[in-house]
Parts: sequence; C-alpha cells; structure tokens
Amino acid sequence: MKSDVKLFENGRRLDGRKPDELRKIKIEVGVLHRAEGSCYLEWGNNKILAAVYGPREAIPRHTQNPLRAIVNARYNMAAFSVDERKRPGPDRRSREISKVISEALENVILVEKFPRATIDVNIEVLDAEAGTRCAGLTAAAVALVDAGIPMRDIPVACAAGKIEDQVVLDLGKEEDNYGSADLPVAISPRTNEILLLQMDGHLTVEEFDKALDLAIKGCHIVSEFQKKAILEKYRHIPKEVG
Amino acid sequence: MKSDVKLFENGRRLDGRKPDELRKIKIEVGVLHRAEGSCYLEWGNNKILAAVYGPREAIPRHTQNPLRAIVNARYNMAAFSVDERKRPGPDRRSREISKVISEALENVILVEKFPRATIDVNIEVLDAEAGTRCAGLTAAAVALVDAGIPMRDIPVACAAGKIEDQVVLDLGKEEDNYGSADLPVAISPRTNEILLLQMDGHLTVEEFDKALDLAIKGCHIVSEFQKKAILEKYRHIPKEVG
Amino acid sequence: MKSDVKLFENGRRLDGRKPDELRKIKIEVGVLHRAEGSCYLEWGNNKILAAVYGPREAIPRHTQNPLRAIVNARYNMAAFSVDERKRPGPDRRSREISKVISEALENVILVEKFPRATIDVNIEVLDAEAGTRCAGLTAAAVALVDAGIPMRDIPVACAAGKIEDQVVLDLGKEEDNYGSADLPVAISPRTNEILLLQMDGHLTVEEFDKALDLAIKGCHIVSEFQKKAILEKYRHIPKEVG
Amino acid sequence: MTVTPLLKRDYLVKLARNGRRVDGRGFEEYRDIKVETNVVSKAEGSARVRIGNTQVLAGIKMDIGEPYPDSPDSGVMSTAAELIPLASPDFEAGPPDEESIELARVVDRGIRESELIELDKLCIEPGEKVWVIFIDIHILDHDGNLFDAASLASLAALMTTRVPAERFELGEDYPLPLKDPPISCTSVKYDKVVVMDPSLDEEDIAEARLTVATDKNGDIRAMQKGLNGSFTVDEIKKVIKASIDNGKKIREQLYKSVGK
Amino acid sequence: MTVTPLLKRDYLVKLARNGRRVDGRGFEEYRDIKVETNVVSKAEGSARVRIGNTQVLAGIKMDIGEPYPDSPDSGVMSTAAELIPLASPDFEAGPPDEESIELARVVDRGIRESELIELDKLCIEPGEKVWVIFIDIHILDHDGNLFDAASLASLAALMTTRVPAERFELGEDYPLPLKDPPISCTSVKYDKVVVMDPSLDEEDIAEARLTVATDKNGDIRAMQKGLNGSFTVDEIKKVIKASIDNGKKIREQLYKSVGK
Amino acid sequence: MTVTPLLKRDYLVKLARNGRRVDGRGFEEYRDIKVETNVVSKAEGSARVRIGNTQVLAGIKMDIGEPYPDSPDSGVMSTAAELIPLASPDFEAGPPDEESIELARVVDRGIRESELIELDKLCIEPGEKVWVIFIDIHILDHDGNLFDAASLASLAALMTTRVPAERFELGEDYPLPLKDPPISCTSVKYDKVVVMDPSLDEEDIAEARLTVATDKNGDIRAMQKGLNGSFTVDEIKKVIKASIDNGKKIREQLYKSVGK
Repeated sequence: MKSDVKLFENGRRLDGRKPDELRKIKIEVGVLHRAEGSCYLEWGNNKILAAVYGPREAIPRHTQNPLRAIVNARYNMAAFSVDERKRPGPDRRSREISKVISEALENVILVEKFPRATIDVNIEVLDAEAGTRCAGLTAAAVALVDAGIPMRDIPVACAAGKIEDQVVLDLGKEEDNYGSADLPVAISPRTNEILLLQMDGHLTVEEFDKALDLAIKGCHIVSEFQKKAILEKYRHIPKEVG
Repeated sequence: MKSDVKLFENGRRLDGRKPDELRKIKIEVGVLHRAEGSCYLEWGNNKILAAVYGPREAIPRHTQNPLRAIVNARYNMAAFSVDERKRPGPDRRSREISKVISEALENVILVEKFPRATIDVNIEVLDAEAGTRCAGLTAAAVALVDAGIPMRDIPVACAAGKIEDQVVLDLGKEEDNYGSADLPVAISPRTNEILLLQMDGHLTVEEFDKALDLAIKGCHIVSEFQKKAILEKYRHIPKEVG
Repeated sequence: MKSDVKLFENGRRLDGRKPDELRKIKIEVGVLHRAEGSCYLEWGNNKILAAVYGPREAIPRHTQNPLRAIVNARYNMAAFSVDERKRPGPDRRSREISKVISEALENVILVEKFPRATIDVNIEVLDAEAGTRCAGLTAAAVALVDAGIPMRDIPVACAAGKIEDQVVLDLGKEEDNYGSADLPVAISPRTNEILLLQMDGHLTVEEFDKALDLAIKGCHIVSEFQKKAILEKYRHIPKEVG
Repeated sequence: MTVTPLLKRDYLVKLARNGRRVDGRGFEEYRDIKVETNVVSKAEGSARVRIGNTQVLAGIKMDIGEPYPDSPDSGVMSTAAELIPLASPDFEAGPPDEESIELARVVDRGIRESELIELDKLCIEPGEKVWVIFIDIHILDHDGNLFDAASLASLAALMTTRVPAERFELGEDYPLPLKDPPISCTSVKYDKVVVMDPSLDEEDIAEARLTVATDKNGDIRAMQKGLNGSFTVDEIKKVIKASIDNGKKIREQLYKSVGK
Repeated sequence: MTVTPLLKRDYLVKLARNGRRVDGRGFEEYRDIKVETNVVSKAEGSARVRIGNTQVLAGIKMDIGEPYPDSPDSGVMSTAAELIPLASPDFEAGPPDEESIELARVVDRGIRESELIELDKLCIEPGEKVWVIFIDIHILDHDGNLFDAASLASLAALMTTRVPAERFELGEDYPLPLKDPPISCTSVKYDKVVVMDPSLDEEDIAEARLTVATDKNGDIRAMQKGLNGSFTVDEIKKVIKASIDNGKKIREQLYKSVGK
Repeated sequence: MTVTPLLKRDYLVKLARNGRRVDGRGFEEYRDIKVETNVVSKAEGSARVRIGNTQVLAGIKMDIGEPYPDSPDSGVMSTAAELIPLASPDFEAGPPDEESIELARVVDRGIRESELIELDKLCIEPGEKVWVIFIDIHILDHDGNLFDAASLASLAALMTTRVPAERFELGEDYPLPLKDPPISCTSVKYDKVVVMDPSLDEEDIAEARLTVATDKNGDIRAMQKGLNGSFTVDEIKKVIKASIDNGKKIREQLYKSVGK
C-alpha cells in the first residue's frame, strides 16, 4: 500500500483524470444468443460479460426456498484475465465476491414472485484491472433487466478510494495497488440505500464520509450509462418488429 | 521406535510416573451452550472438547437406517494442536480413528431406540500429546451422557504400552515416539468387554496379556474420573433449580 | 514422434512382426466370482481385466433414462501398470477413454430393453504397453457376453498406425512412442460399422484409407479370438452341468 | 422459513419498537467479553474469546517458507476459519462454505490491511526464507457475532505469539512484532433498528450486517456489509460512531488480557 | 428424452430427407465465421471466434517453468476448456465434466500432434527453464459446434501471441514460433444424413460426430469420433473430403484475421 | 437390513451352534490360498493372492524422492488400496472411503511397525535422496477377508521386488532388503462364535472383527479390532493363539511361493 509512485500531481491522477472523474464506460445489452439476458461492459480496461438464466426451478430440491427465489450470482475470472494466469475455478476471493453481489442483487429483485426458483447470474471477467466487483455488479444488473426479471430498482456500483491523502473516485490499477484505501459501494439509485459496501485501507471518519458521498455520486453517473444502454436496445426494437 | 533416550530408570518413567500410573486427568461436563451434550477433558497435555448433537433425522435420507440410529463420530485435530501445523480437514489417520470410535460408541448406545436418526459426536483435539484417541473416546462418552443419550454403559478408553521391555500404562509423548509398542483399548466397564483395540509395535504373547490387563485396569481408573465429573455436574443442579 | 530408432527393417518390425501382424492375444472368459461377466485379456504385454455388473437400477435416480439403459464404462489404470507410477483415480486421459468406450458399447447393447437401468463395465489395466483402449474395449465386449447382456453384435477394436512411411497393424510400445500416426478403431464386425475412431499424427488421405482398411482387418482377426474364448467357456459347461 | 423464526421475529421486533432487546441490553451494548490467552501448549500463540455464550479459539502456528514473488522481503500470513460441527447443529463437516470463507477473509483483511503484523520484520533471507504465520480460527460455540469473536481471538493470539526462532536455530524466541490492533465491531439491522453484537436470535432475523474495524485513533481500517438488506447513509455513520466507542472499550480489555 | 426433442427430430429428419437443413444451409456448408484477435489486454494472445451464434474466446498466457523430464529441451503446453454456465442453460459450475475434458483434449491433440507450436524453440535453459503456454478456452455462447469454434479460437489466439520475454528480462517480445495450423472440421450424422458445422438443434439429435483436422497439404493431422452412433467407411471418407475443402476456406479466413 | 441378510444370519447362526460353517470349514480353518508372483511386468514386484474366491493384486513401484525431515537417512513407503467397482457390486468409483482407508492403514502398519522393509538401507544421499516404495493394492474379486489377502499380496510383492537401481544409473538392480514378514490373520465373531478367514457371507453378519499380525517367533506385531461388536478378553487370547498357528502355515506357503 505504499511506494514511491506519484499518484497525484497538479490536481490530476496518473491517467490524467480529475479526482471525481470516472474511467471510460461502455455498455452493450443483449449480446448473447442463449442467455435470457446479457450485458457486455467495458470500464477502463475491465471487460465483463454478464448473463442471466431463470427464474427456473432450483435444483437440487433441498436448495429451494418455498417463499421466494434464490439469487445465485457467480463471479468468475477467466484464467487469462490477469497478469499471472489464474487457475480456473472459484477461489476464496471470487466466492466472497459472488456472495456479496448475490446479496446486493437479492435486495432489488422481486424474489417473492418466484417461490422455489433460482435466478442465475453469471459474471465473467475477461480482462481485469481494478474495480471488477463494481463493474460485475453493474453489468449483472443490466443483464437482469434484459432478462425481464422484475426489480424494484436497477442497482449500480462504483468505488471511491484514497490516494496520497486525496479522496478520489473509481481507482485505477496503479491507484488500487499503491493507494491507501478502497471503498466499493453498490446502491439502489432511487433511494440511495447501500446494498454493498466493503472497505480496505485507512480512512478517517471525515475521509470516509467524503468517500462514501463520492462513491454514491459515481453510482448515479454509472446508472445513467446503464439506462442509456437499455434504452438504446429497446429503441431499436420497434424498428425491427414493426 | 528406537533411540538412545532412556525411558525408564530406577522404577520411574521420564516424567516421574510409576509403570502403572496415569497422567493427570481433568474432566468438565456441559461446557458448551449450543451442543446438546459436551465435555472438556485434559489428559496430560492433551486438551479435548467433545460435543453431541442428536438423535436427529439423518440427512440425506439414503444414509438412514430404518432399524436404528447411526453413530457418527468425527475426530478432528485443530491445525494448531500439533508441533507442525496440520492442514485443516480430515486426513486418513483421523478418518480411521473416527471409524473405530464410532464403532465402539455404537456398541453401548441404544441405537435401536432411534430408527432413521443420526447421533453426531464431534471430538476436537485442541492440544495433542500421545493418546488422543483414548482421550477423545473418553470425552465423547461423557458428552453422550450429558446429552441424555441412553446407553447400556459408559465406555472408557486407556492405552498400555511397552518401553524398554517394561509394560507400562498410558504412554506419554517420548514414550510414544521411542517406546516399542502401544495398545489403545476401550471397554464397557461393567462387563470388561473390549470395544476398541489396536496394537502397533512388538509384544510377546505374555507381554500382550500383561498390557491388556493393565490397560483394562487403567480404563477403570479413568471411568471413575468420568463418573465423578458427571455426578459433579448433576450435584449442582438441585441447588440451581430449587 | 521422431528419433533415431530404426522401427522397420527388411520388411520386419522391431519385434520381428510383419506389417499386418498382430501381437500375441490371449482371452479368458468368466475369471471373476463376483462379477456377472468377466474377461481377462493379454494383448502383447497389455494385461486387462474387465467385469460387468447390471443391468441394475441407476442410482441416483436423476441419472436414469426412462427410455433406455445407460452404459457406464470405466477405464482405469492400476498405479503399477506403467513405467512411472500413476496416481490412483481417474485423470483426464482415462475419463476421455471411458467416454469413447461407453459410447461404442452403447451402440451394440440393446439398451432400450432396460429403461432406468445402468450397465457398469469396469476395465482395469493391470499392465500397459500401447493399445490399451483397443484391448480394453475388446475385453469389455467379451465380459458383456459373459454377463448375458443382449447385444446386436460383439464389438471389437484394433489399431493401425504408421512407422517410417509404412502403414502397419497394432503398434507396439516403441512404435507408439516413435511412430508418426496411431489410428485406434472399433467396429461392429457383422456390418463393419465404425463405433470408435481416433487419430493422432500425420497421414495422407491415401495412407488413412490404407490404415483404416488394415485396422478393420485386424478387428476381424481379434473378433475370432473373442468368439473362440467365448465358445471355449460354454463348451465346457455341458460337461459340468450334465 | 418455518413458523418458529417468524414468531421469533415478531417478538424481537415488538421488543425493539419499545427500545429493548431480548436479553435486556441496550442497542449499542455488548455482551460480557472474556479473553484467555495461552490456552494451547502446541501453538506459538493462542486465545479463547467468549462473547456471551459464543466461544472462539484462535491458534497461531509459525513456520519458515518462501516469500511471495512480489514482496520478497516480507513474511507471509494466512487465515483460515472452520465452522466445525461441534459449534452448532447447523454447521456441517466438509470444505469451507461461503460463510466461513467470508468470516476468514474479513478477519484476514482486518489484520492485513491495518498492517498489524510488521511483515517486513519477518524476513530471514530476502527472496528465499521468511516467517509464515498461520492464523487458525476454531469456532467452539456459536451464539452469534462470530466476526467480532473470531477477530478478537485472532488479535489476542497474535499479541501473545512468540516467534519460535529457537526451534529453527535462529537465536532466541521473541514476541511477534506488531503495531496497534484494529478492533472489529459488528452490527445488524432488523425492522429499521440497528443493534450491536447480535446474538444468534438476532442474527437469525437480521436483514443487513455491518462490520467496522477501527484503530486507536478512531480511524476506520476495514468494513464489510453483509446480507441482502440495505443501510441508509445515516445508519452507516451511526454504526461507525458506535463502533469507535465500543472499539475503545474492547481494546482496553484486550490490552489487559494480554498483559500490556 | 422428452416430447420436444422428438418433435424436433422428426422435423429435422423430414427436412434432411428433402436435402435441406433448418437454417437453409447445404449439408457441407458452414455458418458465417468471424474471427477477432487481441480482444483481451492481459493475455499474451487472444481471439474471439463466432460460428453463427456460437461464441468462443481463447486466451493465451505464458510463464516460465520446468520442462518435462522426458523432453528437457522443449517448452510445455497445456489446454483447458470451461463450459461455464454463462454460455448455456445446461452448463453447470464445477470441475470439468466428460464433455469439457473431451473438448479440451481434442483441441489439445489437434495442436500438439500437428506440432503447430515449435516447442523446441521455447527452451530457455535445457532441463531447467522453458516457456510454458497455457491455452484457456472460454465458451461464451453455445449454439453448436464447440469443437471447431474452440479449435479456431485457439489457433487465432496462438497466431497473435507474443512471447513476453521482456517481462522476464529475456530480451524483446517476439511472436510465438509456429508452423502451419491444422483446421478442425466437425460433422454429425442423423438419420443417415451427414451435415457439417452442426447447430445446437442438430447436435441435439445427432447420433454420431466426427472431427477431422487437416493441414494445408490436405493431410490428416487428428480425428475424433464421438457419440454412440456409427459411421460407415464411405461416410468417413466423404467427411474427410469435405473437411479438407472447408478447411482450406477456413484457413484462408484465419490467415486474413491474424494479418498474414 | 433387508430380509435376506436376516435369513442368512439365521442360517449361519444355526450352523454355527452345531459347530459348522456354511462351506464346511472348521472355525479356525482357512480357505485354499494361492500366491502367484511377478504377474505384472511394469511393476518392480507384484503378486496375485487368492483366498478362496477372493482375489487381490499388489504391485510395487519404486522411485527416488526426498526423505521425511525427521528421518533423513531412511527410505519412504506409502500404501494405497482401492476398492474398485470391478471387485464387487457394492464398491463405487471415487476417492477412498472409510473402508479402503482402514484396509490400507492396517496393511501399512503391519509392514511399517514390524520394520519389514529395512528402510535405513534405502538411503541414497542422506537428507536428499532416498528410495520411495509405493505399495498399491488392487482388489479384484471380493469374497471376504480382504485384510489378509491384501496383506499377503503386499508381502509377496515386496519379497519379489527388485530395486530398479539400473533405471536410475545407480548400479545393478538388487532385491529389496527385508526382514521377516509378519502374517495377518483375521477372525470375525457372530452370535458368540469366532471364525477365522471369514467369507463374504460371514462378514455380512459379523459383529466384531479382529486382525492379528504375528512374526515367526509367535510375537504380536500389530492388531486391529473392527465393527461395533465386542470381544471378551478370553476370546481375544484365543484368536491370538489361532492367529499364531495359522500364521505359521501361511508363512511357509509364502516362502515357497516366492522361492525361498
């Protein structure tokens, strides 16, 4: 968490961004043929594919909840998505991320409409560079909309962090490696309720307040990207259909 | 099994014990809140915790026996209980010990009273120093009594062994490493029937007879510790209740 | 696949065989007591034992096919069957071989006669020396006959290959290591239909045609060994029975 | 969910609306905490922590191993937690599940990100040999709030750990070099009420969970939100404040227990 | 098999008897193929291949490791395929099953037995250090014919791979030394008809499958028959011919995609 | 337990009360034993043992590896047993279960604790290189008394093993250095009767099992009691005596089979 790398100079970050500026984001909806809903998302150098299957009967039966659907998010990194090849299959980190993303999505999905069902959300990280859990949750939310899963709101995630005593939005790779805190946050944008929150590093209470505020602002910006991508897809449909 | 260590001198063993003397034993009953029965046992430097759950429905169903309960003892060593850290999870040794302890306990439990049920006996070795299987079975028996599981008898275990041509009771650490035979035995103390017996090393038939006799005597001494600890607990209850 | 080893000289192969000559084959039927059908086969230095159990109910239930039996061949190499000790349990190679053998056997077994059943075919390679998949399938077919499993035909396998630009039958150990192509083939001998075919190496189309033709010829020779061994067993039965 | 949890929920919610908890505690009040150290002779350090009826044992083993390629001058630490079936009728034997992985990772990050262990002082030969620290967490009795109990037991065990230099012929044993420990405090939310140090009954009906680790300066060193409920920003700020307050008291008790 | 597949089968068979396929293709005609390369920045080489709606991504990572004892002067390659649940409602998370093992092994043999990669040029220190090549195949969308898509994606990824010599301080990066690639073509048979590049609907009713990898000279470099149906000798010869013909076209497209 | 085993039990018990066994043997009488050696060409040593219809094959492989840190001058041995589905309709494929683990461990201890293999003569370079011996036990046909068959097959395989020194360029091959082998004899008890060398039918109804390994002096080298029934002290002493007697006969046959 420390180094001689100069992460912040003259009000600009290593990659030229301002403190409250996001990396470039690109979202495409409905990119897969088999999945019931899908989304391809680029966020900086992160490349993420999300696909939704369900609601469908949960199997084996003893995993069913008679009162509501289970949301089963699976965050997975491709072996070639990181500098040193990752062994295929889930590790402890990806299992924890799968858990917190599943919990966040469950909050907004109308799970009580689908007793005994499972809604499977597959998040594949094809290229990874800081912030994959936020990018993954954001892509998953769009894929859920594309799959027609009823939700109270479209959840969205974004991180804030701290580099050289400066609270900034959306840490990049070097910032993640050498910065002093990372705060990924997911919210329900209509209510600003916090669905996911983790923090590693060192923040004073004042810095935390500032970082949380910034992360929420970032979430709202990303939320606009989500909505535009969804509209974009459905704008084209009438042409094709009629 | 051989060395230059002098294990026996002037009628005394390395730790000052006489040939037929046990290490120090301490037993506490009902030490856990969640378990239906529990026991904490110190035997020399061994520290063991045993907890019983059940009888409860065996799951998955195909493991059920329609005529009687299954006794499922699980002997487990904490990673930090031995000199060199043990990887968590069962290894071949602990699975074999779990099997022979399960079989010994099944002998005395009135399993036919609980068809389709499982009685789970968890034995955790927190600190290990020679003789953990005898200590574990002894603690498990007390936890079963504490859980109110009906039994024909309270089983008990103790080992005898051989060091420098001398048959002795209850091998300690050095004796286990450098002695020439170890004979762990579990009995039903009312009948002296043998429930568990294993032997490693080298004994003449005469030595074996002597060692078996000594182990059974040891079992009876340990049995008294068990009974005292159980009585101790239930002696206090009237005070608390009335 | 290349070396200085001279694999072919004066029309003869390293072990003295002619190009279209098989290694020595020996087949015994009904060699095991517990199995419903069994076969012991030596083919060159390969030693194979095959045993059949079933048809019996497939368990767990969700593996059942309501319309036909599943054929579950399991090819397994003994740890001591190869030069460098093989770790027990299935590896990727043995799982692939199990799959292609299962598929080939399924073709000839009248699986539609046994809905919801499994037919288990265990193939143990005790001594391995080039060509174990052909030898295993050939032994399995005989064990199926011995178990009385109804089949359209008795399948049989044999490989052809290429060494030093020469297409030959039934590669031996050195030929397998240093030859330039291997073509294991299984057929239904009544119809010459191809049930299993794999090819590794380098063959022109003309060489392939020649090799396939040779392999099929080899299959027919092996088929005669199968039939003789089966007849041999049943020839003795009347004596014993009556 | 069967009937019993629903009844339990109704009862606890009713109490909460009257400002009460089932065991009479205030919303921000912890159960009694007990810390015993050096409870296992084979471990380099160990501690048993009780929070109410919850009991956790942490043991530290040290060995010599290779450093990670990207930090050749630093010791290595590894944290594992086992939800062994001894501790609860709901825990099953087998490889770690999502719950025990989250538990181990949250404890691990609390220690790692706060730089509690001075790993740079645990190098023996740069790039070749460093000290490896294994933190093993054994849950003995589960009556709620495993996160705080596991974290506290790990801290107490580390603070009483002696580096076994003698065993490896590297001079005399010495205390593990440590900085100030971050204290984890966990809250849960149900029916708009947030309570600290949840008992198992409260966890059973909890909608959202938040763990906050703070240091002696009242700074935040790690956070983890769990479960499918949500928090408002104000709730989070309030939880942080209460975590700093309780963290101070727990820190004092921890220092006393380890004789500092 | 439930009713739907039986109806599907009847329909496809009826079409086939009239010389037609459900999507209007000829029996030996491929769907549209698209090859994109360098799609993943972290990989040493990568390619996304689409055959109709089927999508496969292959990524190449390289590292330095030990050679096998029996080939001390050769680099090492390893191929893995994951049928991840993203790609199909029928794929489940978990360790590789028989299908993905067969897929990885057939792709692996196609590359290995054709000696596509000049492994003898990937030795750094004989017996000590060699380049290790990991081919990881990620199925993204499964609409049939994974064998050809996975094989083609692997080839395109390898052909755009640069050996990361700089990262290991071994001079400048350079292209992976390769020979001519073998092209895999897969056919399936149902009701006596053999069709190439099966769609998922066709695979669902297929009785037998045959994959043939051929090189630029029209020689055969690998074959794999699958499923419990059978082929006649004539059918096999016909499939080989059609595989050589299609292989030529696909090879041309592959060369164009990788800029050669 | 279903009806058939109960009927079988009644029948066997009735026979036993009249002093008889189902196959006409005396209570302490073994079935016919056959020992064949050198049955596998790839193994350093191998033996197939039949006891009645029970068949077990043991193979020995040797390699060079590192010694254990606590015995740097000794070779290493490892024993594995597989209850492969070939041998019984009740065996399932998969990782070793409790039964096969107990079997392997009892055979292993019988060999290890008797110091049969002179491991101290199998050191090549102290602390660096020693011979590693793998004993792999393959059950081929299970008709009862696997413990004795597996143990005897392992002994015969070891006694015909040649250390493959040539393959590792360490001089000429030579016989594995061995001391006198301990012979395992197994008895089971049902309805107060104790019988030796149980057939599968007898094992199915057995309440308790006792395996005793004895050496040529009639000393005891290993014991293992199994199952949930009990033995009296007298029964154990009687079993030991019978095990010594049968052990002598089996030892003679073993020596003859291996040509000593």
